[in-house]
This record gives sequence, C-alpha cells and structure tokens, in this order.
Amino acid sequence: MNELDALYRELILDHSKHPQHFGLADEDAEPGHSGTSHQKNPVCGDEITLRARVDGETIADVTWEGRGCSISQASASMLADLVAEEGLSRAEAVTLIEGFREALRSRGKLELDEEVYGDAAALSGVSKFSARVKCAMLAWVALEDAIAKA
Amino acid sequence: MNELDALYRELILDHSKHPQHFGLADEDAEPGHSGTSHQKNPVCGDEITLRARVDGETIADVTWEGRGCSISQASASMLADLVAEEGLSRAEAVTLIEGFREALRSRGKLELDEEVYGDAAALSGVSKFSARVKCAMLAWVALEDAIAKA
Amino acid sequence: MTSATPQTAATAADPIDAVRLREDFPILAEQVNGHRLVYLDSAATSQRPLPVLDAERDFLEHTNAAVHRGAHTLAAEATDLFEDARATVAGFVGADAEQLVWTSGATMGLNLVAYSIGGASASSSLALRPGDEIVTTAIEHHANLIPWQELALRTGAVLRHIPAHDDGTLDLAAAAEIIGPRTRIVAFTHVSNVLGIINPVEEIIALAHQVGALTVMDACQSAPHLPLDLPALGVDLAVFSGHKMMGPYGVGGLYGRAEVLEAMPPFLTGGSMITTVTLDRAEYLPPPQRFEAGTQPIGPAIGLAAAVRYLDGIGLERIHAHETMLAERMRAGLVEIPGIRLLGDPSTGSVERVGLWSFDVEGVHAHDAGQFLDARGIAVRVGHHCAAPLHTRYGVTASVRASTALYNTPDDVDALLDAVRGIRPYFGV
Amino acid sequence: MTSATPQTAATAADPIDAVRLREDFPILAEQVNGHRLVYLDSAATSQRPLPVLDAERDFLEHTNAAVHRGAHTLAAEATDLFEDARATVAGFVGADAEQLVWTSGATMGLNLVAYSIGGASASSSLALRPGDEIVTTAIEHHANLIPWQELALRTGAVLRHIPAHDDGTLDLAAAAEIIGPRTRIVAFTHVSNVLGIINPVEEIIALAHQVGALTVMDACQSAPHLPLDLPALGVDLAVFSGHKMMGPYGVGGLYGRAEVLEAMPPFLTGGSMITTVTLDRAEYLPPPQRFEAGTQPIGPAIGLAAAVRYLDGIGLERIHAHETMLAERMRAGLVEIPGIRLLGDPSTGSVERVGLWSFDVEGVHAHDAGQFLDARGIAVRVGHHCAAPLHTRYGVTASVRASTALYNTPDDVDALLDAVRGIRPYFGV
Ligand SMILES: Cc1ncc(COP(=O)(O)O)c(C=O)c1O
Ligand SMILES: Cc1ncc(COP(=O)(O)O)c(C=O)c1O
Repeated sequence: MNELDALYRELILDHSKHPQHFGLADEDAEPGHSGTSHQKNPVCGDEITLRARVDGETIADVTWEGRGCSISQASASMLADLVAEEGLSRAEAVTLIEGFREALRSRGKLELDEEVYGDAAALSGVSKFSARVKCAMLAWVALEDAIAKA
Repeated sequence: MNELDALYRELILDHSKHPQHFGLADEDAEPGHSGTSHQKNPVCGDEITLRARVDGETIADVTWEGRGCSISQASASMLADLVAEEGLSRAEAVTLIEGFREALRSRGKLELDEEVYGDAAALSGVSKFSARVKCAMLAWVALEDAIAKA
Repeated sequence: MTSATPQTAATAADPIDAVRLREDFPILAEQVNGHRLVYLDSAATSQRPLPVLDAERDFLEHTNAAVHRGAHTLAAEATDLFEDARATVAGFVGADAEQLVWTSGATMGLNLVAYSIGGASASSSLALRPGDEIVTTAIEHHANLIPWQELALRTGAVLRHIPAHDDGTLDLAAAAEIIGPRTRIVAFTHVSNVLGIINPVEEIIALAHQVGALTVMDACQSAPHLPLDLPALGVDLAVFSGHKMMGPYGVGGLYGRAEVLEAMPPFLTGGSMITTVTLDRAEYLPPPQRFEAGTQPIGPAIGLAAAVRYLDGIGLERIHAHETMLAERMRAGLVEIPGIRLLGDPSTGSVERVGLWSFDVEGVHAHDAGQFLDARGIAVRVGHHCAAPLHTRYGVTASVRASTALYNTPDDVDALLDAVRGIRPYFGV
Repeated sequence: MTSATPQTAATAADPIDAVRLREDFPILAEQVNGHRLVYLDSAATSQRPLPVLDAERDFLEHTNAAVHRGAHTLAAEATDLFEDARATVAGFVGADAEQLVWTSGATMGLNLVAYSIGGASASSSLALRPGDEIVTTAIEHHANLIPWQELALRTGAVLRHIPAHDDGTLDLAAAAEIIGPRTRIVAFTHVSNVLGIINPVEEIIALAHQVGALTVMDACQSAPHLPLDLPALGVDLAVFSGHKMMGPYGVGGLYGRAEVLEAMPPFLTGGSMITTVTLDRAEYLPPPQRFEAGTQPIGPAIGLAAAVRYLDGIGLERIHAHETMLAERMRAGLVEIPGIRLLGDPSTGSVERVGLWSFDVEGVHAHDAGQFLDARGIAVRVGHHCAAPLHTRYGVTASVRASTALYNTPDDVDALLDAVRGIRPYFGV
C-alpha cells in the first residue's frame, strides 16, 4: 500500500461520502444538556459545527454538520459513530481525544488501536502528513469544546 | 603618502584647528541680504550653521559656526576662505558647489583643481572614503541652501 | 560578487530556455515522493537562483556590517552595496533610488501606507475624515483588504469595493460609479493571485486621479512576471515582495511618487530615521529613510538586487511570453478534463493573464486534490490563497492553484494535466 | 541539516577557545587596509558562523516553500522546520513556542507592542488614557524611546524617564518615585548598547509590578551575551534582533506572557493571521499568529534557530565570562591612555557589564578617531549609536564604541589599545 492509499483508506472515503450522524440534533430535546462547538481551519476555510448531548456523566450522542476535505468529514463521521457505539463517559471521551491527538502528532510513530478507536483507527495514516493533522483533529477539538460547554 | 594621510592632509588639520570665518556675522549689517542655513549629519550629530551675505549678485561673505569632525570643520573653513578670496557670484558659487559634489562622489576618480578650489582642493582625498563624503559636503550644502534663501 | 548573466544576449522575441535555466535553481533537482519535483507554487513563494543565494552569502562572508552608521571600511562598503541595491531594485520598476522604501514584504508595505495615512495630522492632504471613502476590489488578497478595513474603522471612512464579473474581470462600469468625489484612496491589485488576470490598472488609476484620489497598487504578482514602469503608469504607491520575485525572504519594496512619500508621516519609529532626538521628541529624516526604522534587511536587500538583475538579464518580456504559453497550455488541458471548473473565464484569449490558474475539482475537496498531486511530486497550493471573499464570490471555500515561473516547462504542465485527470477516478467521483 | 557542535562538551567553567571559534566565521579572515580585520562592532551587528549560513542555504536549496498554507510535501516540511525554529528560539530565552512572535527585528517588536497598545479598545485593560504614564529611561536606544513618545502623543499619556547616575547606572531611588499609581508601562533596556552595563532589571520589574504596570524589556544587547530566562524574570514582554545574536538580518523575536499576548489586539494585518474574512470585516487568530501578518521570514527564522543552537552549544555562561574578561582588559588599557574618557564609571568591578566600552578621545572627534583605527583594520562604531539623549547627558555628540563577541581575542583588544594610543599624537593634540 503506498502512502497515499494509507492516507485515503477505503473506510475514510466511505465515511466522507456517507457521513454518519450528519445533521445537528435538536438542542432542547432530551436527554440532558447539550454543548455545541464551531471549529474552523483558517487555511482552507473548512468548518464544522458539532453538538454533544450529555446525560449526567454519559455522552448520549454526537451530531454534526460541516464541510471540508474527506479527512475532516470522515473523522467527524467516525467520531460520532464511536460515541454512538461505545456510550462513553465524559472522562473516557477526554482520554480518547488526548490519545487521538498524541497519535496524530506522532509523525507516524504511533498507531491507533482499532479495538479502542473503531473505524477512526483508519486515521492513523494521517499522522505522516503533518499538514493534514489539523483536518483530522477538527471534529475531536470540537467535541472537547462541546463537552466542556455541556 | 598612505590613504589616511591623503585624507588628513596637513592643510585639513590646520583648518580644523584654526577655523577661518568662524562666528556668524550680524544678519542685519550691510551689505545686502543674508541667508542662513542649518545642516546636520544625523549619524554623528555634527552640525553647522552657515550665513551667506549677498550683495546684488555677489556673495559678500560667508561665516559659520558648528561642531563636528575635522573634515566637516576644515571643509567649512576652506569654503569660507574660498568665498572671501574669490568674490564669487551666486551663479559661480552654484557651479563650484556642483563640481565639489561631483568630485566627492566620484569615489576617487576626480580631483579638485587647486586653481579653482584653493585650499579646499585638499579635500579630494575624502572621495575615497564614502562614509566621510557627507562630512565634507555639510558646509557646501549649507551654502547652497543659504544662497537660495538670501 | 557573482553576476547574473543567465543567458547570452537574446532579443525580446527569443523564447527562453527553461530547461537550461532550471540548472540555476538547486531545489528543482529535488525528488518528492519518488517523483521529480514539479514546482507549481511560485505565486506563494518563488524559488531562488544561485546568483541570489551567492550574492547574499558572499556579502555575509566578506563585507557584512551595519550600514549608514560607521566610518569603518566594511561599514562603508556595506552601505555602498546596500544603496546600490536600492538603486537597482528601484530601476527594475522604472523608479529612482529615493522613491524606493525597503520593507519586510508586501504586507508590511501596505500596512505602512495605511498606518501612515491613519497617522496624518488633520491639516495634511492625506488625512481621512468620517464619510471619506476608501475603494478596494472584490478580488484582493487579504493584505490589500484588511489594512483598509482597519483604517476605515479607525478614521470613520467608508470602505467600498469594485465588484468583479463572473469571468473574473473587474466591473469598470461599476468602478466609474463607485469612484467619486468622496473617494480618497483606491487600492487594487495589478494581478490577482487567484485568477492570474492582469487588471486594467491604467483605467482605474485614471478614474482615481480624476477625483484626486490616492492610488495604491499591489504589484506582488506582477513584479516577477511583467515589465513594470511605475512612474510611467502614474500610480502613487505600489508594493512588492522579494520572496515572490526570486529574492530572499524578509525584504520587499514600497515605491512612492516623491510628493506622496514626502507628505506621509513616519510609521515605524526607532534608530536611523531621525535627525534630532531628545528624551521628549524626535524629528524625522526625509523619505525613504523616514520609513526605515532600525536595522534594515541588508543581506536580503542585496539578494533582491541580484534577483532583479537575474530577471532583467533574461528579460521580462520573454518571461511573460514563456509563462503565458504555459498558462495557455494549462488552460487548454484543464478545460478538457471532466469535472474541472476554472475560476474565471475558461475561454481562450479573453483577457491578459500571467501563468497561473485556480480550479475546483467537482466532488473532491481542494485539500484532497492537492494531496493526490503531491503524491506525484506536484506542488500546488490549496485553500483560499488569502482571498476568501473572492472564493465566496465563486461559491467555493477553497481551490487548487497551479502557478508557474520562468523555470517551469511544458513538461511540468503536462505532468499536472496528467495527474489532474486521475483525481476524480481515485476518489471515486 | 548542518548541526552546530562548535566545541565538545565543556563545562561552564572552561574558558572558550576564541581562536578556534574564529574559524567558524569566514569574514574574520578578511584583510582590511592591509591589516587583519579586528572586528569590534558586534553590538551593531554580529558576524554569522557557518552553521547559520549553511542552515539557511540548505533550507533554500532543498526545502523552501511557503509555510502554513499548503498540503504539498515541501510546504509541510518547511512548516515543520519553521515551527521547530520557533520552539528552539523560544527555548533559548526559557519560553514556550506559543510565547514567541516572529518579527523583522527589535525595532519592529517594540513598535508592534506600542501600536497594539495604542489600538486597544477603551474597555481593554491595556488601553491608555490621558494622564496615564509611560516610563522609560534616560539611557535607551531610540528604538525603545521614540515609539513611546509617539504612543504618548497619540493617547495623551505622559512619558517619563528614569534618570541615570554619572557612572551610567540607573537611579533606582528616582525610579521608585517615578513609578507610581499612574504608571501603566515601564520600558527599559536590559543592557545599554552604549554603556554595556547590565541593568538591575529585577528591581525595575518589581517596582512596575507593584503598581500593576506592564513591563517591556529590550533584550537586544543581552540575548547574545547572557543566559536569559524571561519567564523566570517575570517580564511581560521582551524583544531581540536576530542579526545581533549571530543570526540573519530580517528576523527577530517578541516574547510575551500568554495573558499579555492574548490581551493585545493585532497590529499588522493581512494573510495568515485571520480566521474569517468578508469584504467588510475580519476575525483574528490567537497569538502568536495574530501578530504574524503575511509571509514570515522563513529562511531567516531557520537561520536564527541555528544561531541560538550555536550559542547554546558553547554556553552563555562561558560566553559571558569570556567577554567580561575582554572588557576588563579593554578598560584597564584605556584608562591608562592620556585623554581617553570612558562613558560610565571607569573603575573596575563596580557594576556588571557585557564586553563593550564607549569612549571619548579628548580633542579628536569620534569620526576621526574611528577613521584612524580603521586604517589599522580595526572596526569600531562612531556616533551616538542611536542613543542621542544619553550622549547629551555626557556632554558629547558622539563617541567611539568598541564591542566584543565570543570570537574576539585578547589580541583584538591589544590591537585596539595600541592603535588608540596613536590617535591623539596623529592628530597633533
Ligand atoms: C539596545 C538596542 N535596542 C534596539 C536596537 C534596535 O535593533 P534593530 O536595529 O535590530 O531593530 C538596538 C540595535 O541597534 C540596540 O542596541
Ligand atoms: C496579490 C498578493 N498581495 C499580497 C501578498 C502578500 O505578500 P507577503 O506575504 O509577501 O507580504 C501576496 C502573497 O501572499 C499576494 O499574492
């Protein structure tokens, strides 16, 4: 697999074409509180709005809207999927985001564990492309911010 | 004669130690109109105030005051002497100043004629020292300005 | 000193031998991702030829000293080289040495102008009053837009924009309406860094001068590509950046008509721009020194002089002809590829341009397209190229821009076209 | 990349081998007027060692591309090198990368601070009101004086000055009176470029912080000569220039405490410092990018990182010890020569200093003295060294300054002393 294919895994292109949990959930609907974050990549104008609804200590769901490159869109879609599948607590989410950031900044040294990160593990290849790390991080930074506000 | 001695001719050191026509003449005294110019070298703070008294088309006398390096002081003294000895017209003075400027900017290519410039011809050596050209020009620029005002 | 004689005397009609010229640019021999580097990002920053690299290094190894402030030999020689560089760079745009102010780049030059005008005393002819109008265009780089937004905010002046047609040309009829008795400043780019179109700057200058407005031209994207004679053009002020014209980073030029520079108050203050200083006040030197506070980019200025000698040695007419040929080859190829939309009119010969095109790949984000090209060694720029409003105008947030310079060859363009054909299939659209 | 390992591991106590280090500086092999170059003008601009020249050239020949704005490989590598350079230079003064703003030099850094404060909205904690006081000192370089004069003029604030004693030290008793509840800004130099005295900046910072004033330090003449830990010092903002610390022209640094930079509005505007731009308004990035409009001096920044690695490789403690030794040798020699008057207390050990002395030659103008020294290959600076008020304070318009760096030897100092002995006899005084 050449480097480009390692970046654009099938899974990534799939998610970017069929984004999951796209469309913001109603803020006032049950359950619990919700937090919304808007993030932007000033270089290319890509942006994302992400909403996390929190029920006590548990993140109930993550929905989002935005536009941007396939990496940023796939990453948001995968993140929303991960939250939906794992039923994460706030604390767990924070740890996951930290680990994700670390792997992506590792310049190819760290791999994301599929057991933990699900489809998002396919984003490991991004870490070799330092100019694209921001794209992959966009949704995760938004979740960090949204939880803090929720 | 080494280059330094060519710069600091005996004549130059003499004039700088015994400046001629030093002390500004009374502005309102006869004859004719007078023009005064203040010039400054911002690098070293050297300055000169020069007064030209003009009688019709003839420059009656030039007096000056100032402080600065031996080149700038000698140059002023020599210029005042030249005017006193030659009884120049405005037009002649302008031509002389132009010629002086040209020689000093020639980077050693032009020599000032002693017949024409008197003691000031000894300043020819300055043209090889581009950083010192401004020092030698200070009084001459002041005269140019003073005549224009007179 | 290495002198730049890249080719033996050639007439303006001779095509340039870009393959031979490439040897002057060490970086063009690089391999990227297993491919030879195809550098199509010169509008962002150009590469530097050996005479430029050598001139700067030669200076630093043999003559380096702070200028204008010392009697010692190195300082005097450095001052001579620095002032010769000023005369050389000024001459490159048809100007005299005293009309050229050194800056750190075009952004700095435009900020200098905007801040200086903003600091003009109420009695100055330059001072802006609430209700006065500053006119810019809808296609500007942020560097020629935001400083005017800020100046308008600070002074109460109103900022207006000359709109662009769909084909990317400026709407001159609208310009004639917008530029009126309230207009005090008209700021416009000579060549758009996104569209590559050469704007009808003579017409804009004429409109501005009819109403007595000051003209400010961004010459970043024209200086390396077209012969320029700024005094003949009649523009009041113009800026350019060294690094976009084969010169070093950290240096640029502000050209100004003598009366205009003379009327402008200082902007940055500090050493070497003053006559008298006491603890409480300072008096300032005449231009250009008035605007050159502190130690200037001496080595970069000397490098920039070598760069313009290099460009002049080849000849700007020939460079322009070469780059236009490349742009036409690029256009002709791109319009044949399904799903590629060029920004600006894609038909041939409609307007004069320099050698660049920006485009949108239907269904593929510019970042992804750029990544795909990079995997084949092709360096293009993706994003809004610091011209976000223009992209908004075309309904996209980002585009791919391929920009050429004298060292690009038809092979470079063909490599681009070949790769662009593969983008949409790769991403399955 | 060439890495800087000028000497094998040496402890802070080992004297440096300046003769060996000179080999790293090609220009020091020059002949001037038939003599070997004795370069004693490093306070104006330092010379550059090979690792600095090589780092910049290496970048331009292999990696050059515009940073932060592209997905292609060169752009990504260039961005990494540029941001690594930021971290390296920040680390050199004890700071984190986000606390370092690139500037074109110290003058620019000080203007940035003064203009940014001048542009703070009325509700900002930084905003100045008429009657507020800005305090500087009587010994400043014009770069740390005129921007404050102008800021005072623009805002109605009052500019005050901490006076100096005859021995060149700041009058701290007076400082304690002057710095009071109205003081909003205290701007001072760490080391005077004329006197070489290391000022008691901890005391001044303490006085300023007691009254809640912002502290701004000019570290131009300390950064290349002393170990610096700016966060530990507690200063709010500090500036330095690349070319004075073995680095390139066209680059400098502004250090700021995070909260202070965060509170400062942008100064220069343009590309790469914004988040959103429409034709009518722009929103700005957080620091440091907020202050970095347009293309930054990428090559020079990478060169400056090589310079601080070079300095760190030798060790600032050792450099300081070496230069102090040279200064003491110079002092001891100069005080023995009839008609030489040192600016500042000529007795030994009274205050801490870096390796420079300025002096007046009785009966001989500084320009003439400098010319005489130059004829022997000795490069010194003559004039007011952009500190006119300080010279006025000492009753002279100009002085001769001999300033050392790590590459100067006792032989250089002896050559100076020998030549200075000849000045007055030559001019017959
Ligand atoms: C103490 C001091 N401050 C500020 C400056 C200005 O630095 P620059 O000219 O590099 O902007 C200098 C050098 O000239 C200096 O010695
Ligand atoms: C048209 C135009 N204007 C201004 C600029 C700003 O130039 P710099 O970043 O060198 O200051 C650029 C380049 O980015 C440009 O293309």
